[in-house]
Amino acid sequence: MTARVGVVTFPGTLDDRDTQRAVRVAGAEAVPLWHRDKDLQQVDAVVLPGGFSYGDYLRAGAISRFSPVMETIIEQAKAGMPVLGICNGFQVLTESHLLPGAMLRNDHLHFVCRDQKLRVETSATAWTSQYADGQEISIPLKNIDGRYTAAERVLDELEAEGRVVFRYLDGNPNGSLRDIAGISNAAGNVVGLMPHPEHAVEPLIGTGRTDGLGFFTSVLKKLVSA
Amino acid sequence: MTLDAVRHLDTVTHAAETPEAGQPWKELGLKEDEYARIREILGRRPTGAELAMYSVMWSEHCSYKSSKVHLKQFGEKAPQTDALLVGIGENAGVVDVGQGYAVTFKIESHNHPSYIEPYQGAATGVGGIVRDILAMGARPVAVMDPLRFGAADHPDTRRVLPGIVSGVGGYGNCLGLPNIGGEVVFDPCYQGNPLVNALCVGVMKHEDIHLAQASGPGNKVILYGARTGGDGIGGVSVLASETFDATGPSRRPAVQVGDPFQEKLLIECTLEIFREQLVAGIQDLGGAGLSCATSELASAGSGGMRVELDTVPLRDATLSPEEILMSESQERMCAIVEPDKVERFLAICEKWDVIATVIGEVTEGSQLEIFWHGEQIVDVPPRSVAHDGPTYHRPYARPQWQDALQADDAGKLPRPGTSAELREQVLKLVGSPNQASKAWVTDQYDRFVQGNTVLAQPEDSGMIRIDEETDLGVAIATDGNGRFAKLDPYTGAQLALAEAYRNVAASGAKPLAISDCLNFGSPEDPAVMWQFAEATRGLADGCLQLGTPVTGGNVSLYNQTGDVAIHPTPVVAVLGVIDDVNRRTPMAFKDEGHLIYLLGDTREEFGGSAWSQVVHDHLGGLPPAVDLDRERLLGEILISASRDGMIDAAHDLSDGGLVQAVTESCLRGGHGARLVVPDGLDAFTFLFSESAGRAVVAVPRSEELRFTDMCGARGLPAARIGVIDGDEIDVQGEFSIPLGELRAAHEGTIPALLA
Amino acid sequence: MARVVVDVMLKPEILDPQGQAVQRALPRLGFDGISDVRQGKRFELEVEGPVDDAALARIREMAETFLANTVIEDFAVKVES
Amino acid sequence: MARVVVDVMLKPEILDPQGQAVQRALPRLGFDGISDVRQGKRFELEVEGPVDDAALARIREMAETFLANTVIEDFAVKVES
Ligand SMILES: Nc1ncnc2c1ncn2[C@@H]1O[C@H](COP(=O)(O)OP(=O)(O)O)[C@@H](O)[C@H]1O
Ligand SMILES: [Mg+2]
Repeated sequence: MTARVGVVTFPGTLDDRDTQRAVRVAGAEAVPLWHRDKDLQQVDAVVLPGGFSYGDYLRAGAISRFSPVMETIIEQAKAGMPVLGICNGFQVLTESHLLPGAMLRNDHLHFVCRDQKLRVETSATAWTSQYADGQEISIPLKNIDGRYTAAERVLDELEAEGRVVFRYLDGNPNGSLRDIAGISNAAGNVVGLMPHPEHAVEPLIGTGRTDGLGFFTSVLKKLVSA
Repeated sequence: MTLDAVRHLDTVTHAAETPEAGQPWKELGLKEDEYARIREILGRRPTGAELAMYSVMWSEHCSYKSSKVHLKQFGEKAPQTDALLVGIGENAGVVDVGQGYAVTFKIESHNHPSYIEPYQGAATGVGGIVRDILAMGARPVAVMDPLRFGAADHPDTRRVLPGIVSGVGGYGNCLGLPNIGGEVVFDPCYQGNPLVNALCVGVMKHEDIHLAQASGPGNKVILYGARTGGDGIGGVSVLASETFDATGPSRRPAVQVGDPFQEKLLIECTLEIFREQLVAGIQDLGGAGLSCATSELASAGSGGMRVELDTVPLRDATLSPEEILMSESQERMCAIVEPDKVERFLAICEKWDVIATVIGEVTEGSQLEIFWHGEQIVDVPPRSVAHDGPTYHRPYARPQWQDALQADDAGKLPRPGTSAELREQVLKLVGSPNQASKAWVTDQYDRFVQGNTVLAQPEDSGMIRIDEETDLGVAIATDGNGRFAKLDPYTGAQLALAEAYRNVAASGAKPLAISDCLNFGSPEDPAVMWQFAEATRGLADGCLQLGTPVTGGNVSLYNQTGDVAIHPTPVVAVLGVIDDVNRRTPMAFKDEGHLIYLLGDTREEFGGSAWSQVVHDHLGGLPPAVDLDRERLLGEILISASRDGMIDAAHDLSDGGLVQAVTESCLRGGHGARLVVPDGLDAFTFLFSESAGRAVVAVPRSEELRFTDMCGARGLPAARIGVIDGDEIDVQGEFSIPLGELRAAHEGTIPALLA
Repeated sequence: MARVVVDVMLKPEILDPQGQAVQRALPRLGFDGISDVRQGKRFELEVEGPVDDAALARIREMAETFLANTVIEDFAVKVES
Repeated sequence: MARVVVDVMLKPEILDPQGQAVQRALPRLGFDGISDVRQGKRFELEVEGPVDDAALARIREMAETFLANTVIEDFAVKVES
């Protein structure tokens, strides 16, 4: 039986179809989830894809966080279900307090779209087990509200607990504190990051690299072995 | 001017009874004979609402009254082709790209609003063209944005450029449409008239093509999307007042605020409606709003339509009927739906949080009838509004100064005397604002979204995969060169066409069809009208020769400050198809040892060149000669070479000439090049000439023989000019420049200007 | 040092997508009884020297030419007490 | 119908590049003497019914949970006179 990975569509979500494709390329079944449905259709994991849900009006992720589907996802995430938030999905996760901190306008105030080098700081999460600790990867980055911020105390705690999952290399693209590109919750099942692994799963498309595929094969491995 | 709310409602009956009532036709921009013609059509004076409709629909913007006698040639001279499924006249043309797929694309301008409010002007420009594409039944899959600004170092450019760029990005990024290309050009002639052209391309299956027509009496007219507000109402303030002062009221600039989130919902909602085959006809609301949508839908159908204007959802309850008819509120669509499908239609809209309202129905008759609080305020033959607008044969004449301009030969400009000077001019060229890297702009656009982007800026063309199974794809490039067109508008238009064609072919795709945006000054100036006539003639002749029909486009006139018009700026978008995107040809030189070939003939051609601008601030002489048969041959060679794996990089030569192209390919690939000036050419001409019909390619040594044999057999000059090697560009016997130095010059300019 | 606040709001006839999005979300969050929401910008300026009529006139000019685009926005200048 | 205004500003310790960009541009435009600029959001809420303590308490809750993200922002609620 193949693993079922849910991909949520909020109004204004953009990368849902790409994320479904990435899930399929990795060999799992992609299950579309609709923001108004509380029912997660027995999926084994959930991805909150990128985009501008509700236009990013008010704050990125602020309105989506209150959708019916998030009620169940918050509950399930706390119970250990793997959840990945990419870009806008990461913003939804911080607004939902599943992950600490907040996202601010990039320090240079512009939308930035580029191929971004990252270091995978830890393979000890549901979404990074297929990478080596310290492995360097390049995947697309594209956002305007990507500056990660949190209180010093929270940052220290994240570092101490090994919950900084990705760090920007070769230049911080948005002013994120401590070059943080992605973090996890304490249990390691909930991961959020700004760059887009789903855009780096096919050699021909985008940057021509497949460095993002490991996210999806990682969760698949975990689900199959579970 | 405030609206007089208690003003008497001008019904059709009232209009018939008060033939002598004065009307503000002049203030609304109508000419006396146009007003007389409206009275003749109706057999009475128009009501206020009718006058509103005619005045916007008969405006230059909507009726093409100055340009249509010239645009006719695009139909008359159209090349024979099976590729065109829907031609000029619909929201956008549709091209058959094989495997059951059809592609629709169109380019439009949003120049004037973008100067007044750069962010919103550009944003709503993107929004408008996306709805045109959607209305054809297609899923929009990419956008492009050819932009032109005043001098790079002018203080106002700092306001206009960042605003426009973030508007294009803010809207397109939020919609989830990859931006795969465009242009950024600086020239003082665009100082008070920046050009914001926007292109959208969409994909559908043949059977999904939808047309803007209202037929089938009893079918419902559904308005859906955003509520209607009081924004962007051109001349309505005139109508709303009873008295007019001598000078006439000032025209309020028609600036609207876009809501890309609403548009994203509109796209998804509309695509779901298409999937369930719920519409009989559909039209987007753009310029002239409901006036345009209702009259065009009715006119293209059986004619009869009845609309209850009270039912239109409003953002502002105080709007008058005239204002509702003329409002250009964004993010709205109008659909014709069979009665038994209405319920499902509304349910899908509800799912996507899109407001949808039945505002009327198709009727047996042939009149467009609009009611307000039960009273009839419009009763017109829709065709007379939508299609029978005035046509002008405006006088045109070759300007007096044209001869002097052409006589001012750029070939006589002082050329670099030493190798050191040559080197210096190369650096100056690749670092000049027009030739510098545009990454500062394009990095603000999402080029990855939708996961089908094969090539995007700075590649020669943008390429999108449209079928994941077969890897079928399309490529598009847009080009225009106002300097060339100023020197000779006929040739300039053909050079724009040739360049876009060459760009598409360089990436390995076969050019199929074009769309164009014609940006010119005032049609009331005979010199401008001559430029327009020459450019359209050049384009039509060029398309016939290249076999690429014009599928649609847009005209933007009155781009001028005082008496000074912009350079005539025809912008051409060429669409090509590639049956397997795996064999696309990128521009990067990335394999050391591969041979660099220059294809085509290099002549001493510097009129309008980047070199003449950058080094001498000069514009004069004749633009490069055009040979479209040669362009076609070059295209065929580039496509064959890509299909047979004979080349692994290609880059077309255009502004800046060979040295610019080689620099870009080297920087993109991270490798240098050793170049040798071919026999018969001097180094200066070799590096800077802008002869058309040329490209550079990288050929693996193993393929060299096969490649040169092919070129020889087909009669295309191919000169081996060097090899990919090292980390500098070295021109033998002249100079060498490290890539780092080139990169600093090329990439540092725009950020420094805008910092 | 005094603080001057410049509030910039979209003109009433201009669409305010942000305000609308907020308003539409409120009932879902259990907040009723808000019939309209408009969202604008607030600039807090720290002014060196006295905030006299001349200074206020300059700030008004700044708001008019730079902080707001009066084609679509209105602004208000207030001295923070 | 009464209007309640909610002002939302970034906390003082959080970098405000938008405000900084405005401040940096001012001298170029000929406006001197502004030592700091912060940019925030202003929400104008039209409240149905009376704006009594209960209503204000609800609006404060709305600001706290929704209009502002208190990880990074402070807010102030005011009844418009
Ligand atoms: N420069 C042009 N070349 C070819 N067709 C044009 C050109 N300008 C306008 N058209 C065609 O004229 C028709 C009306 O144009 P337009 O008013 O821009 O369309 P829409 O109402 O969809 O915005 C369209 O079919 C358009 O493609
Ligand atoms: Mg249209």
